[in-house]
Parts: sequence; C-alpha cells; structure tokens
Amino acid sequence: MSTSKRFLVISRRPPYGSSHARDALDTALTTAVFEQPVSMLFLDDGVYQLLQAQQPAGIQQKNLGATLSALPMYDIDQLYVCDSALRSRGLSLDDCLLPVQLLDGNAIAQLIRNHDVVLSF
Amino acid sequence: MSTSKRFLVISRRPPYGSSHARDALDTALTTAVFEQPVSMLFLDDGVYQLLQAQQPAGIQQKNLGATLSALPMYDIDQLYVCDSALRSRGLSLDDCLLPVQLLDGNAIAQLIRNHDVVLSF
Amino acid sequence: MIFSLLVYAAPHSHQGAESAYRFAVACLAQGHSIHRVFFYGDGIHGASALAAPPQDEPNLPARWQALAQAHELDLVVCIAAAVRRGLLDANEARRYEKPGHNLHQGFELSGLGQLAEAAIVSDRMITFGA
Amino acid sequence: MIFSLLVYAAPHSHQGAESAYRFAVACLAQGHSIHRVFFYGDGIHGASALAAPPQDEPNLPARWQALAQAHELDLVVCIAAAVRRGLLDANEARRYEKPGHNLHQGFELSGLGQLAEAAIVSDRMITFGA
Amino acid sequence: MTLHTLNRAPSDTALLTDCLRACSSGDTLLLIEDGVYCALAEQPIAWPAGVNVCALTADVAARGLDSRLASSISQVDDADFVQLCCEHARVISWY
Amino acid sequence: MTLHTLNRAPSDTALLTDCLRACSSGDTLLLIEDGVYCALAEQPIAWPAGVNVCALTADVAARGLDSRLASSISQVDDADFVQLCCEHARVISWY
Repeated sequence: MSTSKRFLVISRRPPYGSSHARDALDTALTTAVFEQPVSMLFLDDGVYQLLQAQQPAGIQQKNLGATLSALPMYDIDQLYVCDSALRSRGLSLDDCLLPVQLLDGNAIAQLIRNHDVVLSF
Repeated sequence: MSTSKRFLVISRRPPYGSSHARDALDTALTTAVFEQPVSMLFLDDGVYQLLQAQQPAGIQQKNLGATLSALPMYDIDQLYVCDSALRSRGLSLDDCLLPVQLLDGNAIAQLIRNHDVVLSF
Repeated sequence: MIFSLLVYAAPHSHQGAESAYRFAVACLAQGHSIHRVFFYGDGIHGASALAAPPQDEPNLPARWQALAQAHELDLVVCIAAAVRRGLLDANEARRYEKPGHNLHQGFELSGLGQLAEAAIVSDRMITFGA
Repeated sequence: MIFSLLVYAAPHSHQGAESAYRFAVACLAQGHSIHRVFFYGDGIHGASALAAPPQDEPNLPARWQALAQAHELDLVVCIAAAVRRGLLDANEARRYEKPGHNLHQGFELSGLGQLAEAAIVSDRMITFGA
Repeated sequence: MTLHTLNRAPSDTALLTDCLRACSSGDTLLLIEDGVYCALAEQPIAWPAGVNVCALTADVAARGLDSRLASSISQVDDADFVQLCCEHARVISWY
Repeated sequence: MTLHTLNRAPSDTALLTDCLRACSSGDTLLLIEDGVYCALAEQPIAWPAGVNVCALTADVAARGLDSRLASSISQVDDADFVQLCCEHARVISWY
C-alpha cells in the first residue's frame, strides 16, 4: 500500500436515530489510522451531529459529539458543512462543537472533484 | 378471541426497494385470515405499489402487484388511496391494478377514527 | 391496561429497538401488563443469541429475556421474517439442515397470526419502526 | 479494472444487498476483477450461514461464496458491526462464550481497515446502501 | 382520539405531511427519536389546530436540544408516553 | 468526472437536492432501485445542465415504469453500469 488516496466521507444522517452517523465517523477514523488524508462533509441532517450538549446516556448510546470533537487529534481537520443545510435549520458555526468550514453548492461539487474515494453514509 | 377489531394497515413505501410494502401486505392478509375486518390505506410512495405491469423477475423478487390483485379474494376490499399522493405523482385510478377509493386529508383522519388498530409500514 | 408491542427495528442499526425496550420497562413499572412483544422485519435481530455488543451498549436480547421472565410476557419472533434472515431455533435448523441455531432463550418463533392475535386481545398495540 | 464493493444493505430488507451481487456478477462477466467485497452495517447479515430464504428468493450468502470461489475474491465482514449484531465466526464465539457461530463459509471477519485498504488498492469503490 | 408518534426529522417532509394530515383535533403527536428535531424553535412547524405536540425527554437530551425547543412543545418522559397511550384509543407510529 | 447513483424516490427531496447540488457538468447520474421513480415523465425533475441521467433497466421493469419514463432519460443495463463506473473517476452512492 505505497499509494495514497484522498478520501471524502459524506455524513448526512442525524445522530442516534440510526447507526449511519457512527459508521461514517468510524470509517473516517479508521482511514486516518491508515495514514490516508481524510475529509468529512456534513450534509442535510448530518449537521445535527455537530450540535453541542449532546447527552445520550438516557438512550443507552455513546456520545457521538465527544467522538467528533476528537477528530482533529486523528489529523482529520478538513471538516466541511453544507451552509444551506446549516442555515435552513436556523443554525450557525457558533452552534457547532468544533471548527468546520462552510461550503455552498459549487464548492461541494469542487470538493468532490478533489477527492479520489467518496464514501457516503 | 371472541372479540373482533377493525384493523387498518397503512402502507407508505414503494415496492421492492425495501421489505416494508411486502410486510404490510402480509400483515393485512394474515389479519384477514384471522377473520378480522381489514382496510388498507396507501400513502406517499406506497401508491406506486398499485402500478400495473410490474416485472420484478430481473431483481429476483416476487411480483407484489400480483399479490395485491388477490386482496379482494381474501375479503380485503376496503382499499384506500390518498388522492394527493396519487395526483402529485401524475397518476390516476386508471393506472391502478385494482379498484381503490380516493380519500382527501379529512377523509383520512376520519378513516383512522373508524378503526381500532392501526399498523403502519 | 394490556399492551402489546410490535418491534420492527434492529438493535445497533435503528434506535427503535432500544425505544421499544425502554417503553416496555416504563409500561410494566406503571403496573400495566404486556401481553406480547412481536418482532418483525429487521426487528427479528433483537432476538439473537449470538449478539455480543460492546460493554457500553445494551444487550437487548438478554434484557428482553430477563424482562419476560420477571413479568411473564410473551416474546414472539415472526418465523417467516426470521428464517429468511438467518435467525433459527433448533427445529428450523433441523428443517432447513443448517449447522446451528441462534434464537435467544426466552423467545419463540411463530407466525404473523400472533401479531393479529396480540392486537385483538390487547387494549393498545404500539409499533416501534425503523 | 480492479473494483471493490461496500455492501451496507441487508438481504430481504433492502434491495441494495441484491443490487450489489448483481453488480459483482456483471463486473466479473466483463473481465474486471473484484479485489474485495466489504460488508458493513446491516450489510453484515448478507454473510449469515443460517439464512433459509423461500425457494423463490435468492440465498445471497451462498451465491457470494460461490462467486468468491470461482473468481478468487475476498469477502470481508466488518468484525465490530458483525459481533454486536450477532454474526460470529468460531473464534469470536469462543471469545464471547457464545453457544454457536453463524458466519457463512467463504467469508471472514476483519477490521474496518480492510475497507480503507480495499479503496486504496482498487480503481473503483462502489457502495450499495440501505 | 389518537396518539401519533413520529420518529424522523422534518427533512422527511412526506412523512411529516402524512402524519399531520392524519391528525384530528384532540389528537396528540409525540415526537420521538429523530422526530424531536421537529420541535426546534429555529424551524417552526405549522402544527394543526387542536393537536397537542410533545417531545420525549430522553431523545431531546441525547441530541442536545434541551434549550432549543419551541415554547409550544412540552417534554414528556417514558412514563408519560405510557400514560398517553392509555388516554388515546389507538396509537399510530409514523416512521 | 463522477458517477452518482441514487436509490430513493423523489419524495426524499433532501437526498435528491444534495445529489443534484453535488453534480458537476460532465457527471452521470444513474437512478437505481427506488431511484428510478425520479425518471417518471409525469413528475419531471429539473436536472442540472450537462449531467447525463439514466436509469437501470431491471429496476425500471420491476416497478412497471417502462412506458412512463421521461424521454430525456435513457435506460442502461448492469453491464452499462459497470462501464459507467470505469468511465468516471469515482462513484458516489446517494441513499
């Protein structure tokens, strides 16, 4: 595995209701451990993963927000959010639990063209 | 089981993509075998189940339309369709593979009030 | 009141599986009785004897079994949904000549008629979907 | 070209499981090679040894195994997704002290790293979702 | 009277529309799981008149929405959920 | 250039919107499974300019849509699906 590929993980489901968000996150983390450059893009209800103050103990799940906060420690610092997904939900960057970059539609299409492998959840 | 209840099975998913439509149908058929009065209500993409000319052999599934056509033989003849679901898809009663009754929003709420048990898929 | 539950969501994939269990606990805590919990569709995976979730995730099949023992409720898995998805009891394993079986103790495989029967004899039927 | 597939849909619940198999057959028929099929999320149920579908529905685990034998492709199931959902091989059954195992012959349990590795060494990675 | 439960975010507009269309005055709508995102003050939904809308506490807390709910929506716990089932003649799950 | 697959009906407006927003001119969108309902002539969708849209034959036939497709949408078989994967640098699955 001498080659390296640019990975993009797209996460568009809200946390906790289904395992999609967790699976996207685990995929990004594992790919980073393999020393591949990984970006993450949050679309649609996936932006809800970024909300602060998640307390899932009452529904017997692990805190996804806490895991997300750790992404930069795994060198996953290219984090992107669809700005219309955020704005249409009345949210802003201040509501997010870690620093992310806002992208509009053209920039999302551009982001995709800059990656070799795109995995969506 | 001397008592009898009026069952309503709501089916709002398209056929084949997932097992929801088949499970709704099997539930209605089984309930009818138990000699309970059963109505079915097709909402949203569930109306696509009613389209003629389904040929699922190429995707290795059973013909759901054929099973639906048999509903009246099992005394399931109270079949309802949300008229806005049908119309917004450019479809009409002529496109349906068996006779169904159109309901608007108020009539749907009324239908629900007239049933004891509602199972949705 | 007499409740029955329809569980249509699989543990670890959809929250509905866990919501159903939490509802059942609350229901019994208030003195209601549960006639039957019926597992259908992907919900049948909630009856697996082989599930080994991480320590910080609940083992729902084991919890259902304990609840059923303590409160005499009926855990029924739709046999048609289960068999096609690979959840078998000893009988079905023999019938289909499969090398093992994996239905958790305390659950039984039966027909979809048990869902209809549960709805008839219960005051309320609540579905937890996926 | 070298393909790898990510199967994230369960047979009999979502069509994606069957679509993935059909794609693999078409792929091989055109002379391409498949490096790995990786089963993740609910897709892991596509590797069950105990699935006994009705005669008019395909037995996908058996078909994958036959395809893998004929074309030397690698069928890998995410171990974390599998173990929590009750899909075990003999090793994991021992480790978790479970009474049996149900991973279909021809499949192997391994880490999510095998998905990353497959994407790196393959020309194309195609996901079949649910 | 009917208790409706809804477990999807409002991005599933078709589900929310069907659910609201099926509500009669006097019904209760309980938002559970991802359905609690329908309760956000920032994204107000035009609830039908006469329908009582509430959200399940554990699901609200899990998703960090405690301080974000619309004021018209009350939070209920698991015991209340059971009680609501008793108070209504039937339960429909929208999922 | 990217091959996009989409497997949900257009009632999942959020998915369709995200998919179309992610398309660049020159991309191909292949409608599979329930995604083939996006190809109906009765419910025309405003496809982005420069994007080639096609639908998988087996899924069209399964759902009885053969005579109902918009004329701009071509049908492709499983072999074509493989070929499209080869002709595009990456594949994104929208589901």
